[in-house]
Amino acid sequence: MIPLSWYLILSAGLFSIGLFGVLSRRNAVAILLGVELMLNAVNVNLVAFWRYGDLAQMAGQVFAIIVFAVAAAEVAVGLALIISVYRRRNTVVANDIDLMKW
Amino acid sequence: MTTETLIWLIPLPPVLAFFLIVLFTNKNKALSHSVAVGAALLSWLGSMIVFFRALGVEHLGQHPFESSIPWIPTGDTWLRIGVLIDPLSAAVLFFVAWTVLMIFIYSIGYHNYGQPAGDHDHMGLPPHGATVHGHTVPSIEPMYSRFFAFIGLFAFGMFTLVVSDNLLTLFVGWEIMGLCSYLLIGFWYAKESARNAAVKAFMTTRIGDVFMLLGIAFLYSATGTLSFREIFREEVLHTLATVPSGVLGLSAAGLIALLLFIGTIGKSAQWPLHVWLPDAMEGPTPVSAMIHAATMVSAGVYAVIRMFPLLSLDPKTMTFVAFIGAFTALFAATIAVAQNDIKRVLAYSTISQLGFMIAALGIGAYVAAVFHLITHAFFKALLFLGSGSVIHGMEHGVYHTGNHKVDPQDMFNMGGLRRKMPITFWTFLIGGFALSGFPIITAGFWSKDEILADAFVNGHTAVFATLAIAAFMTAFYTMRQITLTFLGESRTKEAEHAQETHWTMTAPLVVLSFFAVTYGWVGIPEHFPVLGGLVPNWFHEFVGGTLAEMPEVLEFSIVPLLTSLGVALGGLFFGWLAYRNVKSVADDKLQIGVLKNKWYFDEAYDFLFIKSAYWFSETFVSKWMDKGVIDGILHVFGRVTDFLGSLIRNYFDVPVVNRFFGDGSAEVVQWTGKNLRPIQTGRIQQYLMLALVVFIVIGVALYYLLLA
Amino acid sequence: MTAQQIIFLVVGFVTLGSALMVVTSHNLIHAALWLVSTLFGVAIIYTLLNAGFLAVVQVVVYIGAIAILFIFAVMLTRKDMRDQSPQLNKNWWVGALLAVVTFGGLFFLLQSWSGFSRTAADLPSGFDAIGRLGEALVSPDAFVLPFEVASVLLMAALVGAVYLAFNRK
Amino acid sequence: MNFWNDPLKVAADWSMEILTGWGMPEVGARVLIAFLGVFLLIAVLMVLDIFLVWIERKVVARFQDRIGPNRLGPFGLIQPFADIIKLLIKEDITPTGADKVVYNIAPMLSMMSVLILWAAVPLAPVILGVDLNVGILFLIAAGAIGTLSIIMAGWSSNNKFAMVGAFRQVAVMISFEVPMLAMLLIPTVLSGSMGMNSIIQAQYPIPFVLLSPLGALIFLIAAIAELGRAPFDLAEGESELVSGYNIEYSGMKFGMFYAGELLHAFTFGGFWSILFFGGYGLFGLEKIPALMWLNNPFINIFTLIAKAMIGYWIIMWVKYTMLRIRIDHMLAFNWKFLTPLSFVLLMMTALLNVLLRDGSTWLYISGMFLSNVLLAWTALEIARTYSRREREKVEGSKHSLGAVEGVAEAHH
Repeated sequence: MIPLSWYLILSAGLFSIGLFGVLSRRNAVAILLGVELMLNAVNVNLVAFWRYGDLAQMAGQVFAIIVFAVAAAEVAVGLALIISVYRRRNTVVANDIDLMKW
Repeated sequence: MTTETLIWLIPLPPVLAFFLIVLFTNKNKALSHSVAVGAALLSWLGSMIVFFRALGVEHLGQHPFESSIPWIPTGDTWLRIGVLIDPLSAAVLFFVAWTVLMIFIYSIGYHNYGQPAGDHDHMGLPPHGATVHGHTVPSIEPMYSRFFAFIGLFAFGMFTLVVSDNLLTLFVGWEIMGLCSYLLIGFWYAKESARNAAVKAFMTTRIGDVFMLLGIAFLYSATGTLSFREIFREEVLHTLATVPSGVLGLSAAGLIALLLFIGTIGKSAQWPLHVWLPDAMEGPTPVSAMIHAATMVSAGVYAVIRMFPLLSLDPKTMTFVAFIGAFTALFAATIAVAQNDIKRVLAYSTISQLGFMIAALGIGAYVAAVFHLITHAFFKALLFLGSGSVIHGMEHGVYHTGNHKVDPQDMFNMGGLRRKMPITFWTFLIGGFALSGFPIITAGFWSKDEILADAFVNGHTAVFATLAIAAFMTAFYTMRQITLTFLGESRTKEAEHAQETHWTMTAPLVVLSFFAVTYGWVGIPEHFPVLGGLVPNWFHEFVGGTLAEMPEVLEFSIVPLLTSLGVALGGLFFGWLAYRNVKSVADDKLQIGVLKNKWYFDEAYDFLFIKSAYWFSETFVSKWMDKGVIDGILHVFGRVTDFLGSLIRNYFDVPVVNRFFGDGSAEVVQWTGKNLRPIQTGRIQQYLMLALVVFIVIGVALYYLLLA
Repeated sequence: MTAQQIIFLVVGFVTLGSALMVVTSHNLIHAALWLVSTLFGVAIIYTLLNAGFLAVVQVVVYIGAIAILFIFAVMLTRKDMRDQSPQLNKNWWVGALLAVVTFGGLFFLLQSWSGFSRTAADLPSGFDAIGRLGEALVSPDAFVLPFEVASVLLMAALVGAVYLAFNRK
Repeated sequence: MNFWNDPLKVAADWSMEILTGWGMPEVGARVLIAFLGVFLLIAVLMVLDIFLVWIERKVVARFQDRIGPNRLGPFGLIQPFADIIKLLIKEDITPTGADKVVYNIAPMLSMMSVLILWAAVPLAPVILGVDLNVGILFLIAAGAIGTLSIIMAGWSSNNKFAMVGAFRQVAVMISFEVPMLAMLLIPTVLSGSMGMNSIIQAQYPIPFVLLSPLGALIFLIAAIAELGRAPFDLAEGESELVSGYNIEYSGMKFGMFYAGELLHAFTFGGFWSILFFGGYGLFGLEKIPALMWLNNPFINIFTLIAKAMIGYWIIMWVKYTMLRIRIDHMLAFNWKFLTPLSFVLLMMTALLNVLLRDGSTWLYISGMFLSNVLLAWTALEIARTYSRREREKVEGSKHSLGAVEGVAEAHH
């Protein structure tokens, strides 16, 4: 049998890699890719805790499904924003989109 | 499909029809009325299936069809809503389904379906007729679809009320009907009188509804449930009957029943809240009127009948109910005698007949009240639809002569219509005789006789006498109406050119007149001479089974029988005698001011409540209280605060707050801001990094502070 | 080492490797395709966790919709795709450091938890995870409200995305 | 338990015995046998695929009043083998500037997305790869991989036509996935399960096509769109795009796309029969005591293949009869007509199913059937009114059909 720790470490790794992507990529689309990785890491955790906890309690799977919905919504709106920004400012580099600075 | 599922589905088609018509089909008149009538037909079908399945169940009262679902979570319990079909609601469902279906069909003809659009018709006004090849013909109602949507919603309210198993959904249905009543009375909203009548009906019934809501709230706090079956359990009733309420020396049961009964007073237009019903005749003539006769006002009575086990616990409340009912029966009958508008007579007659039912409940005659409720619904629906048909026929005459000054609703403009409108005449006659209690053959006789017999045998002599007089007057004004409308010679040219109406209007009349006659035969008392026992008294057995203890079968007594025979036949005879030769209003000896003006109740309410409220708000509240006392106090406050304000300003605000805190802190903030500014780069990733660093630092710090 | 463990290790390394490629690869289309690979790995992890339904939904939603959407978005913002400038920003080492610290922190916290290396109980025979999931999603004493809220969220996202990306001429 | 009743298990047991007899560990033997099974299935499918090429060419020829391949072998049966040899010996070109890895993976993924479907197809009650309890979603998931392969092929070819073709195809596939998913839920609602086998079992004795004819129709339309066949073949649109996303592929890589498409069409025919026509069942015939011998796996397989062939034939029939639709029309057709209709149908089916299921069978069947017909009629009526208004807006009300007819009548 696989101990819970394997899943948790996998998920932590996936989360950290996603975090690195979010913090370090220049392209806004790539930042969203990183966010997807982080969301997936969370989902792995949720499902693993469902499997290794009380099986009758479906909260883990239910929340994984809700994370799916949130991810889909986030990607749709996020990419729409990026495309909208690209149309106006002709760039998708996150650091160039800095109208909100001092 | 199980019966329980079917019961849930009964109210649905009309409300679906409402949304369908409002959202989609309102442009298409034929589709709209098809949807509405189809929905009514579905509900009717469901109701009939449920009714006949209910007939097949032994001891339905003990084992009714019921089903409920949790609706609103209230902490750790659920407020449940559900449906219940016991003998009472089955019987009521039967007549509601029939009358509703008939109204729907009738409305097609009444709103001139198939006629051209009017020349000058506007939304919010009755149709004025269209010119076709130089003739004026009736024109189709401009808001045809909207009407069907409204009565669809109305039917939903009524069905919901009937099938619900608890006071909450009953109240929901009740209020939906209140809303629809408002919408339908004010259907021709461009007429000021219709607007006023709508507001009046809404406000008046609202008074009753507030009390009813109080009653429901009290009941819920006392028992923790609103379901009928749970409230009517032995121990709950016992507790309610013994706990004093602290008001007027009533028990809790008495007070609750009284509050609920006040709701009924409003809904069923009992004295003193009866004023709205006659004005409600402003709605589209027969249909809205019919709604206010056969279904909605019956709902008020139905609610009291439902709560009868609770009501009967406190004798004081019972006396009050009996008094209100009997008084209303007589009082409204006296007004009806002097009315000239064909619909107003029926409106007051409705109030009076509802008084009969209420009085019957007040003396404990449960079965008699239900019986009269149902027979009355049938024949009053018939009468109202008949009067609508008469008016429609008269309007035809008006279009023919072109004299629009003639009021097609005034009975003194009619006369001799029996030859012009034979179907309407015969059905109206049947309805009128049923209302008067014409012996043996009509349904009205059996139900009214049962109330009178109950009152007499159980020793409620005062109620008996009052109701007998009222019954006499009922027969009298009914015959007066029939004589003035149908018999004799035509008094105007318009009446001469009246025409029989379309089959969609007459067919419902025929169906309803069938029930107006035969429904009485299912409730013939067992001890009635000759006829008793020929047909088993099915109604008593069936409806009586609703109560925990079957009501006793009445001993036969000759006095009430003779009385009801006498008052019915006598009233009819005198009505015919007095009016057979009346040519105009001037010949009518009963045009007494006090009756004509409805005992000046509208004026009295106007003076008592509306005028006095105006006076109170203008003179007392506005002039004295507002301008004098409150403004005076405020002025003093103003002066004092003004003085204090300048004191504080000069010696505290300017030196301390402004100079030191204000300017000083602004400088500090400005300095900080200037130095912190470079952090705000506008780059989201740097913010994220910063946030993460802070988060990690705080996390580590907390970990070591709290755990280590 | 059981077969399951072998599968897990293979899939886990592939998943993490693909994830690394997602955040480092220079060509964004490749990054998106590596994301597909990662997501597929996660789907297999779900199957290992006896959550077959989630695995299939993962493939349908993530690969069938989200990944395709990413590829579309990359192509629609093509100018930067051809861009030969570096794909990581100047502070990438801070990001890397923070990621490593986060991983270390998570690992440190988790290994001090008592249930860290617990093993799973066997699934009871006839255990209907999908049926239970469906009931949990729509029954009023479970998660019907979050479920409805999620549907409202999706609706709002749909409207918002259309509004934002709509090309007003 | 003999070979005729459960061939898969007997064969597996037999090979297990042999392999363990050779001294192989049990786990290893199991894995090997599983691989052998998969290999066998794929081999059978590929042979079938070769014959599909022949069938397709023959049928299209008949539709176009030709004879079709007729030189090689009887009825030209050898022709597809010749085609394959030709494809194999052609030069394998990779265009300049193409992304090599992605370019080479795409055709494999395309083929895989079809083959993987057969893992969940029950050929007979006992002959199936795996009885997934999410079988229906699996269908959509495999479709997602197909979408991916197309966009990979289009992008990696470094060719504008390929790119545009891929964009079109993906737009179509993603859009039509929505009504297709809704229609997949109808058998789920009716049978109460997402597993293929239980859906087939639930169709005894009433195949779901009787309960939801409109659902079957919409599924077929969505399936054709997923396949990208006429009238939804605007992705390959020869006149403007030459061949679509696979334009740069040659040799066996093109062959894989081509074979994948044919097999995909056949597979959808199979799914259509499984979801709406009772799969390997014979409409209740096999439950008659005298005909119990029909409950044989081989007859089941034959039944399923025959039904799938009929579905495939209908898809071909549509392909060679209909005209190509413009992309905006097609997307509008999906989002403004098919998707709302399929949602309404799904809700209606669920509601009526609950209401009527417990009543008499005849009422159930006729109620479901008539409600479907009614809904279809209403939807078509609404679409007709709407499109007439659109047309009048474009052409001006003078040139509307009614006016022309009026003129014609006046002339009479």
